[in-house]
Amino acid sequence: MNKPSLLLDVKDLRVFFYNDNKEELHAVDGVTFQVYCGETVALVGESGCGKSVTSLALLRLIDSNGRITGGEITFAGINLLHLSKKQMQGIRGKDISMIFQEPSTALNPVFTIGDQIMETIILHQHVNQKEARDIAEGMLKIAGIPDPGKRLLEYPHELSGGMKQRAMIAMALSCRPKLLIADEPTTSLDVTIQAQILELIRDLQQKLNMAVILITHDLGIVADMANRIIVMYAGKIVEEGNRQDIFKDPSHPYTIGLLRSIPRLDIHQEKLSSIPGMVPDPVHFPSGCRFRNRCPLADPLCQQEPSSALISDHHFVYCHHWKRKAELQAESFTNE
Amino acid sequence: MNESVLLKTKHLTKFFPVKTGVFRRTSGWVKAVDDVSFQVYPGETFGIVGESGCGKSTLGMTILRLIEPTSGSVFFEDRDVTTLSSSQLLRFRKNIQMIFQDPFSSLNPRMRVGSIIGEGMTVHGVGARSNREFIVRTLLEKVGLQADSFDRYPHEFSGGQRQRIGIARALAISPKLIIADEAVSALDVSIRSQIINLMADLKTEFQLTYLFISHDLSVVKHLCDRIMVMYLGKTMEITTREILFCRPLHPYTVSLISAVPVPDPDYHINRILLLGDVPSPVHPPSGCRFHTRCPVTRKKCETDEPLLIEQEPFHFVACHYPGTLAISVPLILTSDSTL
Amino acid sequence: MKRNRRTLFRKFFLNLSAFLGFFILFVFIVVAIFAPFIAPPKPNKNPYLMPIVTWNGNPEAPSPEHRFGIAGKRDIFYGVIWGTRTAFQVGIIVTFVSTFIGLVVGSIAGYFGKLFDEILMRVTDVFLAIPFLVAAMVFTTILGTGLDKVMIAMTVFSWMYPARLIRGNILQVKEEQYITAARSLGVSHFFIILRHVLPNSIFPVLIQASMRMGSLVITAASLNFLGIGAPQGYADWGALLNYSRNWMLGGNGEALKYWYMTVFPGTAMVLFVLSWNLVGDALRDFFDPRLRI
Amino acid sequence: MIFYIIRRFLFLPIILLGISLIIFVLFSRLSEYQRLATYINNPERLKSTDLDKLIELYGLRDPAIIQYGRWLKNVFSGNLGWSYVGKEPVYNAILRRFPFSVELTIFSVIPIILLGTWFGVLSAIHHNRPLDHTLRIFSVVGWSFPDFVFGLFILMIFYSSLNWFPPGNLSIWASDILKTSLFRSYTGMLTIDSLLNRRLDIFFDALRHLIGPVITLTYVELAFILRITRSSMLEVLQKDYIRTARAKGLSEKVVINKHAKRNAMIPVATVSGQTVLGLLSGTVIVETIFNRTGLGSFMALAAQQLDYASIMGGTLFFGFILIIGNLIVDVSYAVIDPRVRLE
Repeated sequence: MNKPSLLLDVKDLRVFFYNDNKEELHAVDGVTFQVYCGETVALVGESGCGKSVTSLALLRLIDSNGRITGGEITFAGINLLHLSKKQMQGIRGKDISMIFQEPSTALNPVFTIGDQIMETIILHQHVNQKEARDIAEGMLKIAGIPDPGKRLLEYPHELSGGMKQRAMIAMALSCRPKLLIADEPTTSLDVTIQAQILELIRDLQQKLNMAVILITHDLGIVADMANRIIVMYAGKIVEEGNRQDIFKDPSHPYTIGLLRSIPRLDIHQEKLSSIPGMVPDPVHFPSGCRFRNRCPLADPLCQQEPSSALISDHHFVYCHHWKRKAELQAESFTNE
Repeated sequence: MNESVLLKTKHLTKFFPVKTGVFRRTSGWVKAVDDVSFQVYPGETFGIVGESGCGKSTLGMTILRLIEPTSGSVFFEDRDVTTLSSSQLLRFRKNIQMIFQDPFSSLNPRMRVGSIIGEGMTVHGVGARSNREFIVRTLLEKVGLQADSFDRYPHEFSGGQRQRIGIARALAISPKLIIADEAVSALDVSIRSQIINLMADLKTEFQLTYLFISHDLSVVKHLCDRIMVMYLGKTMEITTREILFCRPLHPYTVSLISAVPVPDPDYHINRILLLGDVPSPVHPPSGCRFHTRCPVTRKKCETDEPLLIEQEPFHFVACHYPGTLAISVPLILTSDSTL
Repeated sequence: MKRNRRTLFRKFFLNLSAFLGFFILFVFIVVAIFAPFIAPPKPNKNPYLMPIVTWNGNPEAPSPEHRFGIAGKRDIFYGVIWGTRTAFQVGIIVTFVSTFIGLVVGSIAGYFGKLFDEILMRVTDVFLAIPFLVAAMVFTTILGTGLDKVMIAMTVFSWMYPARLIRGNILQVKEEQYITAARSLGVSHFFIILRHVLPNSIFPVLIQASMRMGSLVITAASLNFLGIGAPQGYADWGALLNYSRNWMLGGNGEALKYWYMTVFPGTAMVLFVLSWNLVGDALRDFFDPRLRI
Repeated sequence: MIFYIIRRFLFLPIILLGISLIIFVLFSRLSEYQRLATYINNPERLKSTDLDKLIELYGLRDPAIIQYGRWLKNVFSGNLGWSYVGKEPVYNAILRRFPFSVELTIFSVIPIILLGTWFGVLSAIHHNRPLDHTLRIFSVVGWSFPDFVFGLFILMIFYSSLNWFPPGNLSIWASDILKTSLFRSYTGMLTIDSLLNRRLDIFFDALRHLIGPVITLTYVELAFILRITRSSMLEVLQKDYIRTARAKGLSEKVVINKHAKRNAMIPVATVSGQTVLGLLSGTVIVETIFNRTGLGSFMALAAQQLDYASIMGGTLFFGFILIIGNLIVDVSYAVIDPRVRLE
């Protein structure tokens, strides 16, 4: 495999939110990663770990109560944080597209599917209504929607959940973006529909040669789809590596705990491991390693922030004690 | 199996009317649960699995008559639940309790945790009044919460902790059967395993029987002894866990198993992609309800409805051509493997 | 930094308007309680009837003796002070009774649904089909003059608003899983409504009640302003303003001479309604921050 | 949707019957002598000395249900009795005055909806910033103003001291022209009729007389629309599809004006409909203060003088208008929102 070119370079990204009590929430705190052309990178973590905020920050779509307070987002050589609003709008939907978790709320209920897809096409490709319609119809067909000409005239609520997500994908890909950000694209769908949608994303990724950032909490999907995996916990990256690294040689206690706590179809588990405690409240993240109050390996050293340790090529872990991972027996995680 | 039966449904059916037109006449029926019969034995965990809209939640509610069944009957310890008068029914509900999916909507936000858990005890007169607070505090500790949670409000707790409160509420009146409706679906991965383990522990401690309703095959496989697969209000397959995951006979079960993502990059199963969407339960397909999406459908499936037949011991399948479709990787169920 | 200032500003504003509302309300309560001391009535007379202080039909400008002036032979100051009591009486009684009726009707319709709902909602539709002011006007003319008649008329035609609101809220709350949980515990309908449904659906009704308080007082005053409600000379802001109406139609600065006839009772009226609206807003912010209207 | 509309139409007679029943029950509290006026269309006959005979004739002592039926028949044939206040049959009096109220409503509803939605959107976009707070104060104060208090202030300032907007419908010279045969009445609304008669001077005079009441109604009623727009807009701006629209690269202007506004206006549309209906009936006070002819001031006058026939007829008419209006609002709601359209 010759080295693919760098598409997206995120350096030390920080996004802070402010709640009603004026407290600072460090939702994303110093996140660094790269995405290369054509690959699929998965951002994995539990709710509140900052994965969705990271993805919205890439498009500078953070809500008004939050702000990108630091870092660089370099996309195809341009620092997105330095662009004007107008230039940024030119990138959104054209070079970087996004699909969301809940297709029924992500589509505007009062406009037809056709209106919504054509809007993007007219905006970015400067074509007339008629041409846009043809492109939109073609995209729906590519997205596997039967009878696309008719569907263009329908409203979102007339489609099933799976069809809506296909329409979302058609809309996102209508300008052939270089990067697709898929934020929990199948979480609200049934497992058989999920399989269809994942297959579609994989298929289109190859056809269009685009990179995909897949945001999900489902490690099963990750094992199936991702080339590279970034595990996040409480606003920080805890481990990053290739698919095989993460699943066959997980090194951060959190990754290990997470993998052991999933009920699995393919093997027999007498009892699941489970990580004790709960995800910390973003206002009161622990200092130093944020996992330390749930970690069986934690000791006073963990009050200092861990730096990244390189395990092998492309496999990083942010943990002081990753070399002691063998001590993590199944029992260490089940002190209920 | 000539054990005693704890819960039995016979031809249980629930149709919801679809009202249209000027006079809101009933023009059709949502066939949510259509002629479902199964038995639950004491001490087992019986799983009901299926995709959204298959009627599994309706089924759970119908058993407690939270939704009145259209026809059919439910027997609990040989007593027909469907014939109980409304006052008898209130007393009967002490036997069966539910754990709900949404930890946020299942607890009354304006009641303290103590009264949420104690309410059932008051209603059914369980324990002496003076003793109830002590029982509730003990229960709180049993489900892994601090006893001082007693005086706090639900919003002070996280999703996982709320689910523990919901479990304590169900246990407070010592039911014989617990219906868990998607009880762990809304939780994060690391919290989910905590609750799964808790439910397993409590089962042993209180000698419970579970009816576990879920869309998640992995969880069902982990927790359940016997499993029923539903599709569009109908039973497709009922059997023990070992048989279901090693030798599923219904094409729907096979497709479902093959679609589950497994967190192992080296796991390769022949993924069977079902085409299209689940049809509307108002106009379910004729014949076998699965025939419109079935990869091995034949002529007969379009017209004749297959009956639920015991194909081999303890293995009931509703399919004209059972076993035509098989999974390529028999799933390991016995030996413990390490990660 | 800028953001912090903005949240601070918002908090301050919210608190300020809430404070203002409660403060004005408090002043009115004090005035109502101490009315006999602030504006002593003539002994052995109904204190709610403004005593006649002059035989001259023309209005008189404020003077040390009659601080707010004289309208319709009556002391405006006395009317404004005792009018506070009238306003509270009308507002509180009508709001309380109509909210109670609305709660009962709305709860039954919302919780039991089906035929109950259909019939009760059609009945509310019928009552809603006559404009509130017109209905109150008609009813009062038929019942005859008197503040009690005004209150009965307004109650009969205003219970539908809380009924509709509580019904809608109950329909929403009914979908919550804790209701199903209570049912599965074997809790009876009565206790489910009392312990689970009402506590979770009643706050918007209370907020609405505080806002309705203002508009009910306006309606009662409107009737008195039109000369339909309370008897001649009753201490009421609307009745006081009624005296000023004809004088206001004089052009060429004529009306401006009689500003005190409008300004004093008018301001009392506006401040009273404003305080209830601000209190309602504050309650809404406090109990249901999602509904920050 | 067609079923929905038909269904609504089927409820119409039931509700109308309900209203008539309420009114009938209310009025049955009056004595036979007082009720007589609601049956008789001819003032001469009421002067007759032998009223008992008339009461006998109209069966006012019959069982209530028979009376109700007879009265309904009367109502349907357009016989609502004789109006003292109007000195003509109630039916004619209402029809002649209604256009004035409609005119005032039309002229008020335009600024109410335009300003209300504009301020509401502004307020939502500037959520919790000074402009938002200013508009909120502005609206809550307006909301707290009884219309008769604000109307009196307007009269005091703009008529009495500035003499810009006089009360009444028209100046004397203009109403004199109206009485001549040169001026033809088409709609009963002065502004429209004057334009149709090509009398711009009368048009502007009518307009001048409208401004006072319009300002009053606008300020007092504006707050409601403003609040609904603001909250609806704030809610919509939180929606996922707004994020989708931004993620497409649409400019903020398009996101707000196309994607957000269209959705936010759905509840506003219903409320606007209700505001129009509320105005139609709420003209009672404003017309009285500004000395205007119209259905509202007619009702007020009738109530003051205990003209029962006029009150009864007016109430029935208002009820009828309100029901038809609500029906139109509900149907248009279905047209605006595609989710309702395909039930």
